[in-house]
Amino acid sequence: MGALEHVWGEFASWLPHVQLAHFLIVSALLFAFGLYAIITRRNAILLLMGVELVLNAANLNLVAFSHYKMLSLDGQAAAIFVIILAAAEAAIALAIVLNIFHRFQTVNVDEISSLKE
Amino acid sequence: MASSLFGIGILSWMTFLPVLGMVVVLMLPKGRPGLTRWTALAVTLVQVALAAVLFGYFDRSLAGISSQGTMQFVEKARWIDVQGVSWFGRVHIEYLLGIDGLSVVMVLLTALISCVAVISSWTIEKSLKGYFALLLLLDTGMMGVFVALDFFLFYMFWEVMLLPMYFLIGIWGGSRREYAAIKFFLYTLLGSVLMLLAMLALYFSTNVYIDPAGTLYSIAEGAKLGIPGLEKIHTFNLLQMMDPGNFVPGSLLAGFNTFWRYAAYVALFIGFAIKVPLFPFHTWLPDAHVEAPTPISVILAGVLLKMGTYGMLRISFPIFPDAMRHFAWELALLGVISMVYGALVAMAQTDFKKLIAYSSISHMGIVVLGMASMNTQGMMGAVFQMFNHGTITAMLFLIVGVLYDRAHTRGLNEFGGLMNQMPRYAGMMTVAFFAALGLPGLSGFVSELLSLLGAFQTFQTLTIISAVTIVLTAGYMLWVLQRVFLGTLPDKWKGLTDLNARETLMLASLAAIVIFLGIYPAPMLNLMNTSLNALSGIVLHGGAGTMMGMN
Amino acid sequence: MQLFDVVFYLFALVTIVSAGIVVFSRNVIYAAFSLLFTLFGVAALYVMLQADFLAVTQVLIYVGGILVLMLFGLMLTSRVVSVDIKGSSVQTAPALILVALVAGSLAGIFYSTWKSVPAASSAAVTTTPLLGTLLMTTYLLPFEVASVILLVTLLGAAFIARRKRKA
Amino acid sequence: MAHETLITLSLAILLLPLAGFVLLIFFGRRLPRQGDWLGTGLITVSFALAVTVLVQKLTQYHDETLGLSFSWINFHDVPLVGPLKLVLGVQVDNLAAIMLCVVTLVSMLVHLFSIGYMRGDVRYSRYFAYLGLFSFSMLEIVLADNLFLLYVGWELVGICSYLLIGHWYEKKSASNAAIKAFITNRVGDFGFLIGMLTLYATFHTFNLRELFEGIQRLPGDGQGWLTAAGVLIFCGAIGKSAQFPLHVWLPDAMEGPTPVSALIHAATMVAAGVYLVARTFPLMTGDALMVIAYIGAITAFIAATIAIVQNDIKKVLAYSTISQLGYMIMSMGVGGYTGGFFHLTTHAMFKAGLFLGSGSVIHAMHHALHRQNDHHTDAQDIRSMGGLKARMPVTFWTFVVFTLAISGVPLTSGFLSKDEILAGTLAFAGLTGHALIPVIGFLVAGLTAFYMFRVVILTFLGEPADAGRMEHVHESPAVMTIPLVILAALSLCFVFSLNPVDASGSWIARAVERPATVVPSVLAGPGAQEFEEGVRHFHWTAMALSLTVAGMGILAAFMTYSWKKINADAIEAALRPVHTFLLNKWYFDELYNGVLVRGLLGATVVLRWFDNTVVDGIVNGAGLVTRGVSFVSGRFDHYVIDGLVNLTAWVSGAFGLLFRKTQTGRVQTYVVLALFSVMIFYFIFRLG
Repeated sequence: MGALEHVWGEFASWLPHVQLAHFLIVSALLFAFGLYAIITRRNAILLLMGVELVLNAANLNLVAFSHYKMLSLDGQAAAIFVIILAAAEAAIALAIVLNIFHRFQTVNVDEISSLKE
Repeated sequence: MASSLFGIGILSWMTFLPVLGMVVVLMLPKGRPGLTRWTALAVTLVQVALAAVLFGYFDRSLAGISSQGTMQFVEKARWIDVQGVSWFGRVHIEYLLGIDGLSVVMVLLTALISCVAVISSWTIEKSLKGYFALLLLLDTGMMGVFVALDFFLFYMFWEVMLLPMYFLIGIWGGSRREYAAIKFFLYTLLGSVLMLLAMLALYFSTNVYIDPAGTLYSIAEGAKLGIPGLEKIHTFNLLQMMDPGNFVPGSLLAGFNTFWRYAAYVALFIGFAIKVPLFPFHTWLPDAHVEAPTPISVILAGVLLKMGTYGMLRISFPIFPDAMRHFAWELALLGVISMVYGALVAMAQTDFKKLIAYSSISHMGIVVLGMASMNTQGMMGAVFQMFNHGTITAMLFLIVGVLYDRAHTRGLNEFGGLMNQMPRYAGMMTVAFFAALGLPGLSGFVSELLSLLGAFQTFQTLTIISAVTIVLTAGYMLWVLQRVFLGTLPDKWKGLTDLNARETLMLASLAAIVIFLGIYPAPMLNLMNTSLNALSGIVLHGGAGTMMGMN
Repeated sequence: MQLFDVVFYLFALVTIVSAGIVVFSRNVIYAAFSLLFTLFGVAALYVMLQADFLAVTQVLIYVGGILVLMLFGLMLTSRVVSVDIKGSSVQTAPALILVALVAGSLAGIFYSTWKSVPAASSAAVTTTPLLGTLLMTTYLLPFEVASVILLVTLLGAAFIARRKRKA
Repeated sequence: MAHETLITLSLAILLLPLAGFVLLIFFGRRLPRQGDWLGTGLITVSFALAVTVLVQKLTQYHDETLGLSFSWINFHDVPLVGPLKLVLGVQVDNLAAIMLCVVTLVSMLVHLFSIGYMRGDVRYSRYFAYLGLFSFSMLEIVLADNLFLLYVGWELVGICSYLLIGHWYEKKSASNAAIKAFITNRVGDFGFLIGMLTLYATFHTFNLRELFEGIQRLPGDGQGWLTAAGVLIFCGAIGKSAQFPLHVWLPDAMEGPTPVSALIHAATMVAAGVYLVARTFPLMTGDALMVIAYIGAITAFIAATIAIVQNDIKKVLAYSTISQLGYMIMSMGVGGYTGGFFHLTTHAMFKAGLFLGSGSVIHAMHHALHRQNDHHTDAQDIRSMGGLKARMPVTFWTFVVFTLAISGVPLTSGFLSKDEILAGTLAFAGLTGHALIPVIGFLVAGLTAFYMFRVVILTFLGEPADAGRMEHVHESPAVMTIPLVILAALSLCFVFSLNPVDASGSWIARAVERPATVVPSVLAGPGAQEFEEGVRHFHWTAMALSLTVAGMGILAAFMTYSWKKINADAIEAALRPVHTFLLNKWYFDELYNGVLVRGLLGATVVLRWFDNTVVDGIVNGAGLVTRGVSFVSGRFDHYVIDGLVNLTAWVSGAFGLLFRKTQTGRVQTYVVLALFSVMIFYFIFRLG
């Protein structure tokens, strides 16, 4: 029982003092949600939102590391590039989705299978 | 003199400009063939202009060959530098470009022939963008081979040029294009593999010092200077490989006249000989030429074949002078066999293009014979012949292409009397043919004579045998002239038109060069003279012992 | 527990809850709007990490750009009157297990290492000029490449989305 | 006139025809009259300059050699040799000055004659352009002071000859003849080239003067290769001067226009061989000269015998040319340097005249046959002529003068030069004991007189072969007859020597003296001193003998063809095999065609087969072997390994059924699987 108490005590002292790990855990949760969206969503646009969540999670990591001196300002610079690429990716992906919609009258990814067999 | 634009030297510009051009070509809209052609032409024209600049600023008194100090327009950058790769140690590969009298001639030729090839590609219709993109990529590969001074870089460019060639023959070729393309590819690949082996053997057998700034010092220099922080590494630097002092004692290729040195030399030699092509490695050439579209034949004969002989002069000879001397007679023998054999087989051909292909083998034999002579006259003849063969054979293939475009056949026996039907064409063809058969006043004569002059001083019997080709060449060339141009015109060719302005332009510019260099070859010969004197000196004296009298 | 910590928990909550709505909501419109809150939440966390420039960028680009884009996409592709507006899900059960596993492992790793992390610099500095310098020096080439990519994307997106004329 | 002026003038002589060539080849068809005046005018200027140069040279610089040279290729500092250059240059000595005059003169007259002869030709301007190029090339040979330029000019005249023989290339025979001429010449050039290389390899120079100096410095013994070098260089002369065994091209070359035959294949180019021997005379060893003498003698004899039976007027002249060239070469060989060169000069005049005369006849015959609508009769066959004397007086009389000259009748130039040669052969025989050479010399002199008068009699005298045809035969226009008259005047002895029986005091004999040999004395032939004495000693003997044989030849010709005292047909029938043998030109063509050409073509076909089947076969075979191996291993696979494989397949099939469920084709499933794997790996490493 002592060991568990020790663990709990440590956790209790950790919880109110926000540090790097807090941010990281938030980002981990974001990442998990994003992943879930990617896996389960049938609608392509919702799927894309999942991707955005994953990217945000990564960004949050970068910035947090940057702030806590694990990474210099380079972390923020990298985050900027991620944002840029995310914007580019969103634009292209949505264009593709629109195009697909014109052709197949649907945006559900599992119905678009003309390449299959 | 260190001319550069945006911090990039002229050689890099010349080499990579076509890649830029390729990108532009790929981005052009599909429905605009004119734009694509003009873009490619503009790129090659800029290249020619840069080549002209090189020609103007090239210092004729610097030798180059084995000393980096006298290389010109040198560009150097750290390219790959990885610490502690397992087995390899520190891998340090330089991006090292530079030219001397040997390569400047080839650079000029490449720029010129690429430009001509683009002009002659005007009639290509099938997937134009892809074609020009590949053509430009090929141009980069060729140019890179001639300016690279690092073996790794050289090898990379060598391979870069292989792939576009495969597709250009395999997609835009004639009826048996796949067969020809694959044959070409496999043959060349075989050569590449041997070259790669030799390259690695050399890499592991040589050592140099490197300082923290990335400057290389030969072992002797490094020991003398005693700069702190020197590190001993292997190197791909060709110039360092030429210094016998850099070979690691006890390594595979150390020493002189050893079995492994001979083996490495022969491996390199086969790699290059396939490209030349020397008998008996020549059978890919006729097929490739017959199937390739005209501009590709022009490039193939005009530039690609020279890579083989260039490689020997640039790499094999200075690095293995001992092996070169040991095998000089055999080298000359292969050259002579190629000359005579090529001429004889050419005589029996009825396909116009195949005939020119075999004559090409014969003419490249002269280059090899001249090189094997080891003296300045022979080597100058050889290098000059490389240039002249480039221009003359380019003309010959253009001539075949022009005829094929109009008549859709290459059968020599189907023609006759075209002299009256196509006078301008006949005039160009006469110049090209007379140049090919070595008529004085045209450039081929000068280089052939110099080659024979040099070769005779070293191998008398072989040279006498080889001189038979001056009779044979005259025989088949004039026979072709007779079959195609003289006599009376068959009725089915009454509709053939004479050269148009574009065709006249490209043929006339080449003809002008052929005539000018025939009368006054000094501008070209002065470019290479100093370097070839140095090379001849290395070949004659390099390594243990000097040249024995040999006949 | 200081103000900083309180604020953090507030925004963390906003972020995570809204992200949950994005993921689990059956109505696509709800999902899109709650993504707005997630993004804002992340921006707020950026501010707390003294990444002011990034926070502004986040709002401008994600909220102002990407999200609007997505909304347009949704509007254009959903037949609002039909049931199709419900974003249905597949293989939810394995996904839940897996995602929980991933989240758990990650959180575990992060928590187990918290002691070895140095403290943050407390001095408030604006990072915008520093970042600008960095982008114009060290990251000049990626920066230029990024600009080219954006240009290409612009052209490419316009080209792809254009309605093809029947040949 | 200063040195420099003289050299400049010589260069002008050289370059003017080249300018003509360039202008005519590009603009010829656009010029008025297709530019014939341009070519003719330029060569006339050249001729005027050449006369000036000759006069200046002989009066002011009689014993000097003027030269000008420039560095063409600089090899700089060559390993093992040191600084090296390829220096080219021109030189004007008496030999060159005289040749300049001869070449430009004949060329000018031929230009003039061609204006009439070639009128209306399809490629009129092209023709004049080529004449210009030829003149340039020939003058280059004349002026060259080194073997390299000589070789260059050598090849260039070869190509001009090719172009001009093939002028009427629509005819298969013309283009064949052109190729034959060029290839045969190349065979000779092959030897020339090797000889040149041999000398260069030793002395690293092409300059003749430097070569001579180099040879002079050689030690006296062990220099046998010099003979080889000399004979190899002489090979060039064999080709170009149509000597045995490479004489076969010259008769065929008569396919070209007749003025061209006069210029190239009679007067100038074929004489280049003699000129080459003269230029390289000092380095010829005694043995080499012996070879030269015998080649010349054999050629002279063979050609003379063939000429007797030919019926084509140009063929007869062609063989007489070969025979006379053999004479000159023979003279050079025996040491009669002056005589050989003298004969070259005189022969150029009268042989050009003979050809132009025959051209005039052919022109007239063509015209007449055309009028008669007769397309079957050969305009060049002397049997279809006869009695032309009345219709073409100028042509006839000039032709007679030329014939007398070639036969060696007194008061003509030919008499002087021929006498010189024959005396030389006698002197040579006296010094060395080779009696065969003078015997052939005199025999050929008789034969020459015989066959030349046969031509004159059959062509101009007697009864016309067809009276109707005579109606249409007319004398040629003035532009064609004037050159004939000029050449006839130059064929008289007074041009060369005021003493009609002895040329030894003439200006040409003084100007052209035998140069001292440079080869080591053990290799040298008979000395110049003894030879001169021999010539003087045999002078009158030779004259008497040559007059006798020439007279006998002429007499025999008249007996046979004019007075019919001897029945030619009867002799022909009696000597049928000999006649056939001669008519077929000793079967040289058949021999070469059958053995060399056929053999070569056969070899090429065999090699093509070899290349396609063997060399390429090895490559394709390698591919085939690879495929074979894979086939065998395929069989092995099928029966042995397949058994195992089938088992495995069944097992994997079972698994496949299992795994198929995972292959949904939906990306999201794959993501799940990938993540799943990652997690598994994570835990493995975490716990491991």
